Amino acid sequence: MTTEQLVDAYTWMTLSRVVDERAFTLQRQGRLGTFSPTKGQEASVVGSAMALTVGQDWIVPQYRELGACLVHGLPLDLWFMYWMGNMSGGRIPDDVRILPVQISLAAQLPHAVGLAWARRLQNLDDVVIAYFGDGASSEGDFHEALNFAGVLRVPVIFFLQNNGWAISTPRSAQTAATSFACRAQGYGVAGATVDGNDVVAVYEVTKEAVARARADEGSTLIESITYRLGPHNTADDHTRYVAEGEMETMAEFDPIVRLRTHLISQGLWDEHRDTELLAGHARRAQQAAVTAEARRPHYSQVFDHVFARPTPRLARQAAEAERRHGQEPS
Amino acid sequence: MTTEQLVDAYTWMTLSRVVDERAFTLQRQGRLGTFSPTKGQEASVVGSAMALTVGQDWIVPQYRELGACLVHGLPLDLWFMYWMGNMSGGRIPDDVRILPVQISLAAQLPHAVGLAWARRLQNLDDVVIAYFGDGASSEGDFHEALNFAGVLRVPVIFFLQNNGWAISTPRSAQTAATSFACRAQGYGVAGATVDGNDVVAVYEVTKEAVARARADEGSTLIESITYRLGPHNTADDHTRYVAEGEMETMAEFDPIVRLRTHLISQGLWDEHRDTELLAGHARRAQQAAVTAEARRPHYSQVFDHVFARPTPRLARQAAEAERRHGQEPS
Amino acid sequence: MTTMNMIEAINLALRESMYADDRVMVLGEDVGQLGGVFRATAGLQAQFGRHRVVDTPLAEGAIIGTAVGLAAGGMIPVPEIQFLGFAHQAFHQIAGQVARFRHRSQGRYPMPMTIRAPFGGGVRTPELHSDALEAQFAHCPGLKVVAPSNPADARSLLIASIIDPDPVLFLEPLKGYRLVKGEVPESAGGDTIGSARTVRAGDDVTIIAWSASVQLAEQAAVRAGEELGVSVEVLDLRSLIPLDVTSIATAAAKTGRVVVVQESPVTGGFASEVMATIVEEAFYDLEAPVQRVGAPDAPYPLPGVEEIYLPSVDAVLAAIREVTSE
Amino acid sequence: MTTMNMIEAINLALRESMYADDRVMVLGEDVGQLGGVFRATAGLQAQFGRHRVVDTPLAEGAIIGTAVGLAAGGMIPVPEIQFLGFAHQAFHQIAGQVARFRHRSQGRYPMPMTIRAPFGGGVRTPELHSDALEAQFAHCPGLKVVAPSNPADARSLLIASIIDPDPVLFLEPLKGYRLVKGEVPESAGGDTIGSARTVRAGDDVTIIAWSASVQLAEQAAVRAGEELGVSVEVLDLRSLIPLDVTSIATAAAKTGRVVVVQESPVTGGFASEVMATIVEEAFYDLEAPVQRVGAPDAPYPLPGVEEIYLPSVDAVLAAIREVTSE
Ligand SMILES: Cc1ncc(C[n+]2csc(CCOP(=O)(O)OP(=O)(O)O)c2C)c(N)n1
Ligand SMILES: Cc1ncc(C[n+]2csc(CCOP(=O)(O)OP(=O)(O)O)c2C)c(N)n1
Ligand SMILES: [Mg+2]
Ligand SMILES: [Mg+2]
Repeated sequence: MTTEQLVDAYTWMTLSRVVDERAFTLQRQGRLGTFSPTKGQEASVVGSAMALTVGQDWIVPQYRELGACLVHGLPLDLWFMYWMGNMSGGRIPDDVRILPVQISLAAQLPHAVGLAWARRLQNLDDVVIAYFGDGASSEGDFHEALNFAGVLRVPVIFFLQNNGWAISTPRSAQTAATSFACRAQGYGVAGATVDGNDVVAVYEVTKEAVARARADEGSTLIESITYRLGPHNTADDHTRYVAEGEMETMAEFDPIVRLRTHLISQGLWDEHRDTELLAGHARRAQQAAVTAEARRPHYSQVFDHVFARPTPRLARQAAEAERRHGQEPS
Repeated sequence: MTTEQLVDAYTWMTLSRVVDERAFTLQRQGRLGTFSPTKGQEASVVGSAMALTVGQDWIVPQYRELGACLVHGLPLDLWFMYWMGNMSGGRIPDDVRILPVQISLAAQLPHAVGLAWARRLQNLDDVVIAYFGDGASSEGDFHEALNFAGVLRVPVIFFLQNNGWAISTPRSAQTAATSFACRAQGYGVAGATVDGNDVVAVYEVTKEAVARARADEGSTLIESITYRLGPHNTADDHTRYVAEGEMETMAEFDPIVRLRTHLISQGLWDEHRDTELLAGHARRAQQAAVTAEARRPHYSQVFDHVFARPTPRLARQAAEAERRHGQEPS
Repeated sequence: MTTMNMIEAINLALRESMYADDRVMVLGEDVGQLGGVFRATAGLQAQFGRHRVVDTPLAEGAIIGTAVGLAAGGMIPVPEIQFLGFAHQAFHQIAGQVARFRHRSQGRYPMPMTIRAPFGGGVRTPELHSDALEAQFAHCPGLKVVAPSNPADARSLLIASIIDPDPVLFLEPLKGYRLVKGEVPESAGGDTIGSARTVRAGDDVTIIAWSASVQLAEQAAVRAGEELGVSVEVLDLRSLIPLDVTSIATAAAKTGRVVVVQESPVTGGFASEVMATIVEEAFYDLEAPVQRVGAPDAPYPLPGVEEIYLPSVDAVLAAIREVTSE
Repeated sequence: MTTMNMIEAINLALRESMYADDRVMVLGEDVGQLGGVFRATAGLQAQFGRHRVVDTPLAEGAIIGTAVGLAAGGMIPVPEIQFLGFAHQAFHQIAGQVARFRHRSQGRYPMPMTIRAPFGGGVRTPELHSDALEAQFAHCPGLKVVAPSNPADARSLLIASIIDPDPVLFLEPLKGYRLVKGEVPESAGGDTIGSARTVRAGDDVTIIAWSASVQLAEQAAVRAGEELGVSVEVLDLRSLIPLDVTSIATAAAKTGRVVVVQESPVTGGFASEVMATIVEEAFYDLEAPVQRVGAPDAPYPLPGVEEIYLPSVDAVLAAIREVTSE
């Protein structure tokens, strides 16, 4: 990573963290729905996303990859809208190459394979990165997608964020395998393990996978070992299952602290710039949240885009809703 | 394997082959439904089943494991009844430890895990063997079952018969992995590969897996490399996709011929005994088929055992059927 | 009598069932140490141990698939699917295996199993957590589908489901988990699956509903009395399979004016089965077309518009008005 | 005009669609080299190449799941599920992903995709190959469900499904593959999804059916004329979603005596939706309770008793007798 990239990474990582915090507050105020913070996984998310070409390559998210989406151009207000429960937040701009947030664990993995396959069939050399967790890796979709990827030799990076937990289920109860990455050979794809809290390492390992993918050498399964520094989501109380002191111990490996320390030690960063950056982030997050909140969801979101043209019955149901709700202020 | 066991294996393998042939003929005469012969895989099926303790251990079949079921006590007439389309053929006797034929590929694998788990919870040391094919290994159920097996450390043998084909799909198009067995480590279970046409090798490798399972050392994935010596089933025309001459070449590795040659060379077998054995098999198969055919399916098979007691509506439907079909000769 | 909410009633029923029969075991995602994301299984692992309350890896297909094997091997599994939407990952095991194993084996392998899952909307969840999918499962022959609306029924029907020798999909209204409180008797009694119950008597209109829609029906009934002077009877189906055809026919015939309320999208929902049953069993008693209230034929949307999506008391009232208009 | 069977008509439609638009591609188990276990895709790989007609590994979830990605990436996939029963392995992808992607992305990612699958019984298959499961898929908002009964419709509706910008589950009657023959016009014309068709005019009774049950209805109609002197109209729905509510209402109102025939188990089948629609749209025109003919509430059995399980011409005739009895 270049010096500039390092600072960029720090910028995205801290923005992600600030947005997390803002969103958490909004959730507590009842202004935003249940959501899962990235906290602790910013190096893993941002470092990997930076290894792909923005505007050409594709991000296939699960739900905990805000930083990757930001790197690839997702407008922040859309992110807020989505988690505030406004369907228009799911409308990713045409020039942003991101698939929708995926709530169904691992269901996006075959999508990533199909997407990469489609682009290759059109003689395009786009690469696709798909994010998912240690928990999601136990789903059948993981297996089927990786096996298809191997056979089809498609340019997909399966980026497994092993953050130690699937809600309350520890990694040790998720599989008896010694690593997740070792599954790669069972599909004839490349495999790699990386310290997910080291943004440079994540970037480098992903970069290699991208190069292989772009060169038509197929897919890679990357296990990024990181840690979820907090509850699973805003509805979760992790003190019920995380051993006392564990979060505090793991907080010492906070990837943001680590990168900041590195930047400062290299003379690339200082307290003053940091304060300014964070203040800017706070303004940006605040601004995006306000913009998002101002765009009230319209009743027609229920009906629009179910089909290209509604079925006769759906059209009737929409007309009925229009009669009931069409006059409400939006 | 002892000398006696070798002859036993040969007996079961040839019985399986003779039943296949009889069933094929019956199918062509319209007296038996679509079924999948074991032909070519007899060593794999019989050798593995013989490594388990009859009456204590459990067989969890797919649909192509007649020999394993015979070894473990399935009455042959039930097998004929089942494939003749008589539901009573699915009623395995109480003292025979076999699960029903499974048409849904790989769906039986989590059943095997649950079954083994149940027995262990009851402090019983039964072992379970589950059969499936190279094609079935691509299903999500395979992955989920093996991962559960690793975590739960249950006594299951996952016996993958890699017979080169999933209907018309060759093994090479099924996965890019160099072996199926190598997937074992991705689940923290033991793995092994064996020449599936060598009955002794199959027996030995399975025996080891059984010993581990019995000793609470967990599951094993065995890849038995064999070959389907004929069409996928009675509805299939394999000449559409098998390269000319391939079946003929592979027939040279016919496990029955191989075992017979070995037995004869060891002075354990001769032409005369062989003729007698086969004639006995033919009589037995013929007898079982006749018995099976004589037991006409009763209309009530549609309704019985859907629930312990039928729902009111099902009872009404059954009464209606009784009115229409109750008088028909059965 | 104790007052409790749905979650407490379910927790109680699980505890009672596990205490009564040590073949009963609970398995699923986060059911053990955490006690379930809604705390339905709270305290069970501490009481019954790690062998009977098991945190599994994250795979719904295998949660149900291993439960099939557990049942075949002599246990009485009570798997939890964290949200009904994720039962789709196990649809092949539920429809193709759980529901058919007894029939396939002609009685050799019964499937005493109760699959618990919360479902339904109104609590601002992320996508795929709120759809009312009961109709998809009510058309899987061999499977029973139970859907209580209140704590007393949740407790007695869950116990009955676990005792039942056949597989039951036990649907718990997410919205009612904490919101719906009610009296629960000391003893669970011998409730039976397959019987509907009149939860409110009335003379002019019959509303038929199940699960969370029963509360909607009751609210509409009160308002119909106050605002329209219409006396409304409410029948709570409690179980979709077996369907209590007799009670439906009686309740429909009583007033001749019927409204069926479901939370799911209209087309192909279970209300259509109820209507078909009424046509078959009580056609000549009908005074007006049966009215159907449900969600539009769209996927459950994000929370911002869920109140527009969900059937409302107003919509039920409009149907009552309609069915009494002629 | 050429006479062909269903399989030939489907094969023709695939060929025409692939020829017309090179984004159209076929994928599935055994669809390439073998040309499908029923030969629906025979010759396509030879004509269009291995990139557009792809033999996949054996995993229905990934066949549909990759099709989602293919559609998002600019292709028009036509995945085949070898038998509809195995679409259960992909239920989470069909109901949760295919059907919802356009809505979820508010139009950014439409899902032009046609999932083909044979279904239904009567041809002595092994277990799980014959169940009529259409109702489970007809309750997945965002998904269209098309079910032709004859070669001409199979051809024109398959072309229309592939052109349609939304995902379609295209159901092919297994029994009709070779058995049902009919005239197929030179040009596919511009058929549209969502319109029913009167396949036989009549005055006394209306039968509503789809897919293989249409033949049953037609046979019963002939016999009703001959044996009962009853003139029977037959409406072929052709598509379940969108449902042609207008044609159903008109056809029901015309005679006031309606029989709905489905092959699937009665409870929760799609006939109940048709009946509910009739109650909503044509109640006052009904002269007698709508009759429903279907299979019992049991899993599809082994072939030995399938003729007892399947609805018969006799059963349809009995329903005609019943509906004309008052
Ligand atoms: C198919 C499916 N099953 C269950 C859930 C409920 N659920 C949401 S997040 C979660 C844990 C996911 O863990 P992991 O994959 O490790 O991702 P992480 O949350 O740690 O990032 C569960 C069980 C779901 N969303 N989808
Ligand atoms: C879930 C599922 N999908 C598809 C089928 C249809 N089918 C039956 S056998 C078969 C091939 C199976 O291949 P393999 O697992 O290698 O077993 P083999 O027949 O070679 O023994 C297919 C696709 C099925 N029975 N179940
Ligand atoms: Mg995790
Ligand atoms: Mg095979």
